Amino acid sequence: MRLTLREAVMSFARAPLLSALSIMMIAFSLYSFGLFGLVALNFRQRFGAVEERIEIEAFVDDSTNVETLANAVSEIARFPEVARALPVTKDEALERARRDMGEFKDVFDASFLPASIKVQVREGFRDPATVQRVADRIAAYAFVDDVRYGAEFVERLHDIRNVATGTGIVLGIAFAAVAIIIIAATIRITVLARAREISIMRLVGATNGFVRRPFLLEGLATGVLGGGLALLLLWLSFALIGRYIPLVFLERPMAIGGIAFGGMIGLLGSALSVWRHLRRI
Amino acid sequence: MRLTLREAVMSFARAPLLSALSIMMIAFSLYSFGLFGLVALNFRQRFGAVEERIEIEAFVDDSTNVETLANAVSEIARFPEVARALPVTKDEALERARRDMGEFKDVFDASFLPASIKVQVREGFRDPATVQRVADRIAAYAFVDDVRYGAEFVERLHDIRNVATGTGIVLGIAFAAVAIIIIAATIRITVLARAREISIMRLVGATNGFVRRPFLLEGLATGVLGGGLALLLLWLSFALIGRYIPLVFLERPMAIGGIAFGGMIGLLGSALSVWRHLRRI
Amino acid sequence: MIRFAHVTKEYPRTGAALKDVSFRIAKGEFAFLTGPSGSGKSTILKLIFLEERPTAGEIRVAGMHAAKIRGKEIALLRRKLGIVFQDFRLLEDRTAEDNIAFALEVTGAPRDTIGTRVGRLLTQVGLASKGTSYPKQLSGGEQQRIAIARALVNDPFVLIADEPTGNLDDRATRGIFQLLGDINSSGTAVLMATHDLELVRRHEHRVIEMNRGQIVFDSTDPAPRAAQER
Amino acid sequence: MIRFAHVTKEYPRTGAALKDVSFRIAKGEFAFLTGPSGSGKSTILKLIFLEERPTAGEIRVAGMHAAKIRGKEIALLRRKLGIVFQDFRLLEDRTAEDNIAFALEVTGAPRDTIGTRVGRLLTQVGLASKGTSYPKQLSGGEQQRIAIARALVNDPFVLIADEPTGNLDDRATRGIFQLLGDINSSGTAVLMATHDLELVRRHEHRVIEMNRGQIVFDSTDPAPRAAQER
Ligand SMILES: Nc1ncnc2c1ncn2[C@@H]1O[C@H](COP(=O)(O)OP(=O)(O)OP(=O)(O)O)[C@@H](O)[C@H]1O
Ligand SMILES: Nc1ncnc2c1ncn2[C@@H]1O[C@H](COP(=O)(O)OP(=O)(O)OP(=O)(O)O)[C@@H](O)[C@H]1O
Ligand SMILES: [Mg+2]
Ligand SMILES: [Mg+2]
Repeated sequence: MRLTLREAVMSFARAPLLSALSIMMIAFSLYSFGLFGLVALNFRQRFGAVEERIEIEAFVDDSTNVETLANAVSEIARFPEVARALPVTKDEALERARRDMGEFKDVFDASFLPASIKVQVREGFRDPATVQRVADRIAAYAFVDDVRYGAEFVERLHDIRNVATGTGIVLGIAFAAVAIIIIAATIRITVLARAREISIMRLVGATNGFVRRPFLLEGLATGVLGGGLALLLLWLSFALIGRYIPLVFLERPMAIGGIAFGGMIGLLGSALSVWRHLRRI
Repeated sequence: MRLTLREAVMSFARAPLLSALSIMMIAFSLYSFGLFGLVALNFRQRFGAVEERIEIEAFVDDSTNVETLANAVSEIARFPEVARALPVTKDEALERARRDMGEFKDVFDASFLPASIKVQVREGFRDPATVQRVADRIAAYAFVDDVRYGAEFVERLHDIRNVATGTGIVLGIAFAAVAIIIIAATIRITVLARAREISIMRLVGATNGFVRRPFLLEGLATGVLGGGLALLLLWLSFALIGRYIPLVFLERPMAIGGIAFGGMIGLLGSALSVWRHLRRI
Repeated sequence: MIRFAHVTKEYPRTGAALKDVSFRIAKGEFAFLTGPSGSGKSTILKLIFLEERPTAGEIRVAGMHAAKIRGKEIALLRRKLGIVFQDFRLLEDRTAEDNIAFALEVTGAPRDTIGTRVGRLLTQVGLASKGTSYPKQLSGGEQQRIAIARALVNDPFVLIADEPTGNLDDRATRGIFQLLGDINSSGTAVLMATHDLELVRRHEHRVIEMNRGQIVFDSTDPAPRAAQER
Repeated sequence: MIRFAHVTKEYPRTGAALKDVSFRIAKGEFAFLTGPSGSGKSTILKLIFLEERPTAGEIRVAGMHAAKIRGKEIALLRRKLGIVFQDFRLLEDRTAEDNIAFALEVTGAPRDTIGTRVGRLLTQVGLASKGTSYPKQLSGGEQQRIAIARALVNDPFVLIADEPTGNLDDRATRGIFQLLGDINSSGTAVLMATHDLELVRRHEHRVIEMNRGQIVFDSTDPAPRAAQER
């Protein structure tokens, strides 16, 4: 073990450029990937806030009595798709309209604004079809005159979410694939650069395990360092942009996971390259 | 020249992995850079459309006669900061209000909506201070009751634009720097991998120029291929995402410029690495 | 110790480097392998330490069938051999000392004994003062002697030496030869490929002479073309 | 042709490899450079073809001052020299033919003459059939002969050969020596470092003997330690 460690450290020292390149490569790949992930994370957050506004409004006949209304509201609130249901009285409706419409506030009076029920849809049920179904169910109440929920808005949001998720998955996979290819190629070059050394080691009686171990350790170290560097760069980018736009950063488990992922990539890349190389000769 | 070409092709053939890695590296770096540029480009486009909505609305006293109004409008239209100025009569205002407010359309009548002048601000003058100044100048007309222009909206847009431009410049420079470092390191490794070969060549009488030329040609080719690959990847990403979100792609000169930039990076990277190497030995 | 039976080796493109070669080296024997350039001497040695595999025929080394041996066993076999390569094959990025020590480290030898053994061998090949030099900083003959020291540091059962004195002057050659003689009399078999007919003549050891991939003379067997291993 | 005046060469760390060495090789002369391993023979040769620079003293080669020569001139000088390196230094990723041809290509020789010259030299070193082999596919002696062919392909003014027969059997050595003799009689100076005292004795050429970085014997000058270049 001492020997393995010494060999690994020595090979860093002997080929600092190659080692540095490997680290940079892993860092750059993970950074690109992480930057992308950060954008996705923040996008999801913002998007979640927008989605919460998906709301069905059921306008209630003027003649409905208060008790019927209250019963209906608590019934609707128990629908599995519904997060919250709130009654809005005529007065509240007027107040809201005045607040929203500023310059025209004097022209309204309470008489012509109907009471309504506001229904918020639970997360996971915000696709157009489900919202439509809930709206239809609410419209079936006899005292409900009209139901509105911005069908276009819901559809649009749903579209965007689909597109964003799709793009995210595709780009994420692409970035990860490119990162792995690049890292594997880099490590393969380190191995090739030492091909002569490896063959000599074997000729003087080193087992494959003995030859491989320092490479694996070096790969792991390279990966961890690369992951750490990527995280640092990511944090710097975050701090820089975050000065202007409020952003959330990766949570600690994710950050640690990223470094671990770097280490794993480094280890796997080394293992694969060395294994392939040793098998051939 | 024939000899140089042959040597360059041979060195591709002899070290396909190194050459492939260099190409991939350049492609990946330029791709990251290009992807970022594409996002920036599309953002600017969209943003431009939003910014066009910066508009000052001057509400006009009911007693103003039509001629005075027309004169004022054409005077305002000649302000250097102003793109367009349009009078809006009481009837038009009513029509618009009705269209905008849907469900409440019956409550309006022409009597309480004032006539106004709509003023669009020219591009380049859409910062809060300038818009404020223009608005003040318009408010100075005796017959203007009130001027509105959504100060908050203007400021917010201005902020976003500043942040986006800043982030863009910072990230762009960072990406370009990392790309250049990585490419230089990769090429340096190709040179080092051939250090023995280069020293032998020199010992049997090759001039530095002779040694250098195939490297430069190879660097150029690597860069151009890398640039081409990056463009291809970028176009694929564009096509994939563009299926859902309408996007604009790089214009032809930019695309060609990108490939040329790749070639230049490859050439420069090679030149630097070989030059440094030849100077040391 | 070493046994070749009807061994043929064909390299891709260049054709047969060895044709139907049979011989046997006993425990503790000392044999010279001679013959013109390109006659197949190095090929025989490479087959023994398994850098190459035979196209046909059977090779046994220290009781192992070369055709069947795999993975870790190859490493274990090589540790019992001491090999001096024609082109030295020193590790460029280690000092002379570390090159010699490496052959001990792979066997898992205890760290404290390594230093003294390496020091002793450096002295024996006359390079005690060059231990911390890198191969590039050594003259041709000095590199060759480090390669010899590395082959001997393990106390091998068999020493395989490919042209180990090609870059040495007469005095150094005599010194190295003395060393090989000592090691041989302590029981190690030695198989040494050489062009130095002077050296061969001076010593009363077995001589195997190659030509064009075949054994044309073997001092212990007057009829070398008749197969010995039927 | 070659002139050393009070040349000293110190390598970093290892100290002086040459101490106050002075000698002169005339146009068309043939000289052996002998001496024990590590005595500084290769160092002298490396100074001549400018792989190393002297620590002190003056070196002139073909009329050029080694201390002043720069960039392109170095390449031009080397093209007039034929160099056989002790460790061959063949380009690993070119065939034997291409290695030899390369020495002509760098001079800008016309393409159609290159092929025939390379073919003739391959035949002269006895490797006509190995032209398309890569260095790794050649035996030690074959590689050495390719290195010799490369040094000769240029019709050099001076041939610098470092141990060019270390991996060759007697017959091949005689063949190569014949070749060097031919080239020498057509006016090329030859300086050859060798351990092969047999070879030195057989030929009536000048002998310069080194020991510990100094010239201890020069057959054309009975008092070598007295400086010749005052
Ligand atoms: N890897 C290889 N691929 C193809 N041919 C090879 C290879 N190695 C050796 N040869 C050929 O096999 C023949 C025998 O080579 P070998 O190295 O055994 O000769 P040798 O007796 O050691 O010669 P020398 O005294 O010159 O070292 C030579 O003709 C050589 O060209
Ligand atoms: N690059 C170097 N750095 C440090 N020391 C060196 C270097 N090259 C040679 N030496 C030392 O200089 C001395 C002379 O070396 P040189 O190669 O000239 O010997 P040589 O006469 O050619 O020996 P051989 O016959 O063994 O080839 C040796 O002791 C060697 O260790
Ligand atoms: Mg051989
Ligand atoms: Mg030497």
